[in-house]
Amino acid sequence: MSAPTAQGARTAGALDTVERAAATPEREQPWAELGLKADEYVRVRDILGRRPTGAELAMYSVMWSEHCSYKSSKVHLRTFGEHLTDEMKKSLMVGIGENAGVVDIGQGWAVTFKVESHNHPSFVEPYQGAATGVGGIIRDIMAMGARPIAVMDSLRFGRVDHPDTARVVPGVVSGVGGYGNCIGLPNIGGEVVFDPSYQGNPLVNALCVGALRHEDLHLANARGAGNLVVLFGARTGGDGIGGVSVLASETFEAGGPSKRPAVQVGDPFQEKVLIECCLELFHAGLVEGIQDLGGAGLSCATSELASAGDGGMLIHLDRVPLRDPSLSPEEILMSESQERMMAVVTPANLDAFLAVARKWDVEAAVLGEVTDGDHLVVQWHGETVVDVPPRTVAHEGPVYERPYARPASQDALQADAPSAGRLPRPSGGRELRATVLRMVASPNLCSRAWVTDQYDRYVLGNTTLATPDDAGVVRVDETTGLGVALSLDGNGRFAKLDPRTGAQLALAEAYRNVATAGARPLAVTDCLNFGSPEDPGVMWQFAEAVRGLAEGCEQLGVPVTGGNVSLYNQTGDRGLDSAVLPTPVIGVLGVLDDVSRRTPSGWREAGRNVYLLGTTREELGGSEWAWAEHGHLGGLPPAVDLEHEALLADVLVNCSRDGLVDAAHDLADGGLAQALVESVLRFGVGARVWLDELCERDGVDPFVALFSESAGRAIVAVPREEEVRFTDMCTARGLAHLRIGVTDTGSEGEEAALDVQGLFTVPVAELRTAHEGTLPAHFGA
Amino acid sequence: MGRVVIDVMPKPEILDPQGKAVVGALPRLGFDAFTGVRQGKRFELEVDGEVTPEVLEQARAAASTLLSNPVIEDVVSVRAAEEVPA
Amino acid sequence: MGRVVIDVMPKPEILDPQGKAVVGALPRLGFDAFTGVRQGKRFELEVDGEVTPEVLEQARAAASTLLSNPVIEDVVSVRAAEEVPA
Amino acid sequence: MRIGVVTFPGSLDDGDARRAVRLAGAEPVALWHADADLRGVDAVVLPGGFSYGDYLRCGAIASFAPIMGEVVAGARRGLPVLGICNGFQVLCESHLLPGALVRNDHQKFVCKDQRLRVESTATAWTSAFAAGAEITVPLKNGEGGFVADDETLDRLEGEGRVVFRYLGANPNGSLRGIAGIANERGNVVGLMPHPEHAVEEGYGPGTDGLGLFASVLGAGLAAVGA
Ligand SMILES: Nc1ncnc2c1ncn2[C@@H]1O[C@H](COP(=O)(O)OP(=O)(O)O)[C@@H](O)[C@H]1O
Ligand SMILES: [Mg+2]
Repeated sequence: MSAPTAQGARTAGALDTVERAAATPEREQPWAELGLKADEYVRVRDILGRRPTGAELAMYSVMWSEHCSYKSSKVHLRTFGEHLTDEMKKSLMVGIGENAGVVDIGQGWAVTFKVESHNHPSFVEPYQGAATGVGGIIRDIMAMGARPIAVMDSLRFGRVDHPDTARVVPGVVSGVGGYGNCIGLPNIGGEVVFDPSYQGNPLVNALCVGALRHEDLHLANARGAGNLVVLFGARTGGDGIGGVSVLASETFEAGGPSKRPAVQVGDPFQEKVLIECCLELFHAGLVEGIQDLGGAGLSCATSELASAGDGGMLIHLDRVPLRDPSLSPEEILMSESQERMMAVVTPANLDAFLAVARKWDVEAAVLGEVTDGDHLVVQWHGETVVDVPPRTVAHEGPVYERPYARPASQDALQADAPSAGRLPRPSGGRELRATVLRMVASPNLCSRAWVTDQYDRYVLGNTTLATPDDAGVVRVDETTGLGVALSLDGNGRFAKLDPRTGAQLALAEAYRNVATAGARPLAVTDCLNFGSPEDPGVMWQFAEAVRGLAEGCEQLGVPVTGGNVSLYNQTGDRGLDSAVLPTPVIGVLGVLDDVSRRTPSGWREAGRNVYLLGTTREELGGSEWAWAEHGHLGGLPPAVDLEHEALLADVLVNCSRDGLVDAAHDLADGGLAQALVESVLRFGVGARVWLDELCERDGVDPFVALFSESAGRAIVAVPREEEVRFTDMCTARGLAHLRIGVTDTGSEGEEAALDVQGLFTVPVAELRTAHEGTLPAHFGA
Repeated sequence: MGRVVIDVMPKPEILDPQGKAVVGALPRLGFDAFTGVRQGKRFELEVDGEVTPEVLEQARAAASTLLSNPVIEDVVSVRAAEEVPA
Repeated sequence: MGRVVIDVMPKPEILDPQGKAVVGALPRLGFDAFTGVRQGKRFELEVDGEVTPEVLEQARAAASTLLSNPVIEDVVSVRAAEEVPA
Repeated sequence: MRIGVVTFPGSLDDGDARRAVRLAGAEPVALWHADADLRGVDAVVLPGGFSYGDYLRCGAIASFAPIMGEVVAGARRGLPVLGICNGFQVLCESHLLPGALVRNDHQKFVCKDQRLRVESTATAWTSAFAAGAEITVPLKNGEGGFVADDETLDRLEGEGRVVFRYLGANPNGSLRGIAGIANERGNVVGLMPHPEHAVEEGYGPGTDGLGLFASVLGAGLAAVGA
């Protein structure tokens, strides 16, 4: 079937060619409407030595948008590189800068993983916004030559009971599920958080991980003059013209000039066949390089491929298969139609390439070739509409040193600590019991099953841990059991109180989650969701968070391999006050040589001793308790001690390797109370727990013991026969450990319960009702 | 008993994966006359009495709020039903 | 360029979860006129030239084989398109 | 014994079905939708997934694939055929099995560990189970509501062709809690839940799903020998 291609929709007279641009220097151009600043437009003219053509203007404006050029964040992101030690580089096969980072996991295997945001599109059209977010990150992974093996999603919404939340949540969740389920990737974890700061600006961050053999690694570049440039996948339509790039860079202002373009609609089926097609092309050695088409579409793919290559590129834009034959060259360059890829193919391989494409019913068109020049030239029916140095489009965009300053309000915020005088605390068994039940039912601590039951976690048959365990664990090699663990975590409240510590706490939590599952943490990806970089307070939050993350990664010896920055997350234009909570979302990847050794979080057997690892301080600033019970956010977040985190992780990994524990669960939001309840509810096995020794050792009261969110802690269930070996190991390594309970299925005729001795008892069924009812009550059973 | 019929179609500029799948399948079954397919929705709403102007007004409002997503779909028609023979 | 419109509806006796969900949601939005809703499909098939009797014949055959499942659906109509104002 | 697993564009659980066949002790044979060739296999599995994106109706476009002509012909000769989830939908669309599968009553995709009762052991795919056995396998679908007219349902019940029934709360609105059915001869079975995701300890809720594949290893050989 041949695609309709543009029939010179623009008459030759109207076409803004390079020749015409040179001849009409004075022509007014809509650079401001396209989002360029005056000085940026001047720079484009300087680079070209003439005014840009309409098509060139389109390319520069999308590629120089915040979303594509990282112009506000670049100077800070360099910090990651500065903190990269030789030790950290060891397992790093590809670092920041490619479509996704690649990590060596041994036995000839590598994995590539990355998290990306699709925040603004998901507010406009929740289902398609979230779906195409998942689709986009999967193509990044495919571009590295990897087979995608799992996805995760980190979601943040406004108040759980706000009417617009009832529109956004079901749409986003079914969009994430709709795309991931249809494409056949297990969803192995993520986050769901509710906070009013995200009301008009939800955060939808999606992660994909892929696996490849070392020899299959491919980098996206256009090398070798005479090699062909092939576009394959879906046809190009008017989707999201100026879409992600403009959408992700500007705020929504009701009544303002509408920059809201047509949304992109995803076709996961097309992407599924595209995956199979790409893998077959890679394995048959039929492509030199491959690049996904995401935000900024062809503008991005052609300029990035050419810029990363060793020559120039000539593209015949009229050969692009179109869904809508009336599209202009500018629109074709900016279209963000989904499910497209671009490959560089030697002429000798073209026929074989096209045969594979045909087998999978994937349309492919040869658009042009790599040239021995140094320009990217785009022609439209033989006339040149773009003639630019590709690096100036793709890699040498503007860089801003935005002013930043610690906000004046930060001191007052930190001074407003949730002391006993400031916020009333429960005391005594009755009040503590009621608090536990309210807390486990609160929006941020209740069961996520309403969300995660809409995601296929089984497809591909390699998932061994997923929701609701601490980390997702998937097998990579079926013969050896080699596999990876992943966790995705963020805490906007902690980051608001102290962005530097908040970023490190998110890192520490993801790192700890991976280790809790028994995996050795190896590498990091991050999605940095912040407000407007034009506000010095927001920029300070950003700079602090990046510094905290970079230093934290160095201390833990895990490199940042890639990620994504999403700015302008705000509702209204009151600077810091209308911004979302600063939300660095951190993904940590770990390795297990044999995933059958992974440690689950739930208790299965009675009679296991429950140990608490780490120590508890009174740390309630930014805690879920302060928020859920009092709507309070103030004080300082918990302290981070990354040396301690590394020690804890080491012990947890050894426990898994040596089979010393049956279950392990990290302590995070909601503290010990939440961790105990989750461990109980997993399989309905209860526990008797005593807090006296803990309170005495750490100098805290039962309330603090249950709800403090001190970092660096986990609970483990130890079989009696391993107890000596386990405690010996902790003692030898100097890790604080304390037996705080024993698992218990309840005596004859009695229901299993969580019994906190001397304080209260809650039967499993009552806990379950409280924990599982909240989201269905808001969003429908 | 009256009936209101509402037709909703994906906007022309929006990708319609369903229609695309159908247009791919038709020629394989020997139906070669068709160059494009779009798949939309048809709602039949029942009312107890007659289809009064007020009912139609409600149907129009429902069509543009609940029954269609204005970001990606157009309401093609809202009308009192007449039986159309197949 | 001609167009054929095909309407397919769930059989009256077959469970229609989508229609049921809509009928439940309507009154919550203040649309109280409707006692029942069924959701079906509307296909628009494009042809290069005119809608000849042969084209219609193909469309009818496609409707009853590929585009509907006779176990659960009825083809309500197959017709050359006329524009219906919204 | 060689068991074919068909891959349609958009099949997702085809690799898992092949793994299940292998773990059950048979040889998996990959079959391609566009080839009208069963490669001499002794049984066929139509796996789960979203063939053709589940667009139009689940399984509808796949039911017209070239390989389906062979599968239908084989099934009529007594070849054991198992349709899992999307495969079940394909079998209904191909009229090898009665009824149809519609959108879940709660309108959402659901993924959960599902308890089932094996209602009939008189099929090629359930002969290895004890009558009335209760098993747990994953369920994951958006359009898993089994519907048929009352007469068909009565006949299925009366002829003992309801093969699997959901235990506990009905997860998708299937009429009479039906999770899987067989044709008259018992060689063709379709079910919505996924036995191929319960074949390996640690990767799913136990190994109850192996029973289906173990069944065909015995029964299938007998049928082929006959
Ligand atoms: N949006 C989501 N998608 C998939 N899994 C999720 C999602 N949100 C939460 N989860 C899973 O639910 C469980 C509980 O979430 P959370 O309390 O944030 O875990 P943790 O504190 O261990 O990171 C985890 O297994 C997490 O991966
Ligand atoms: Mg967490």
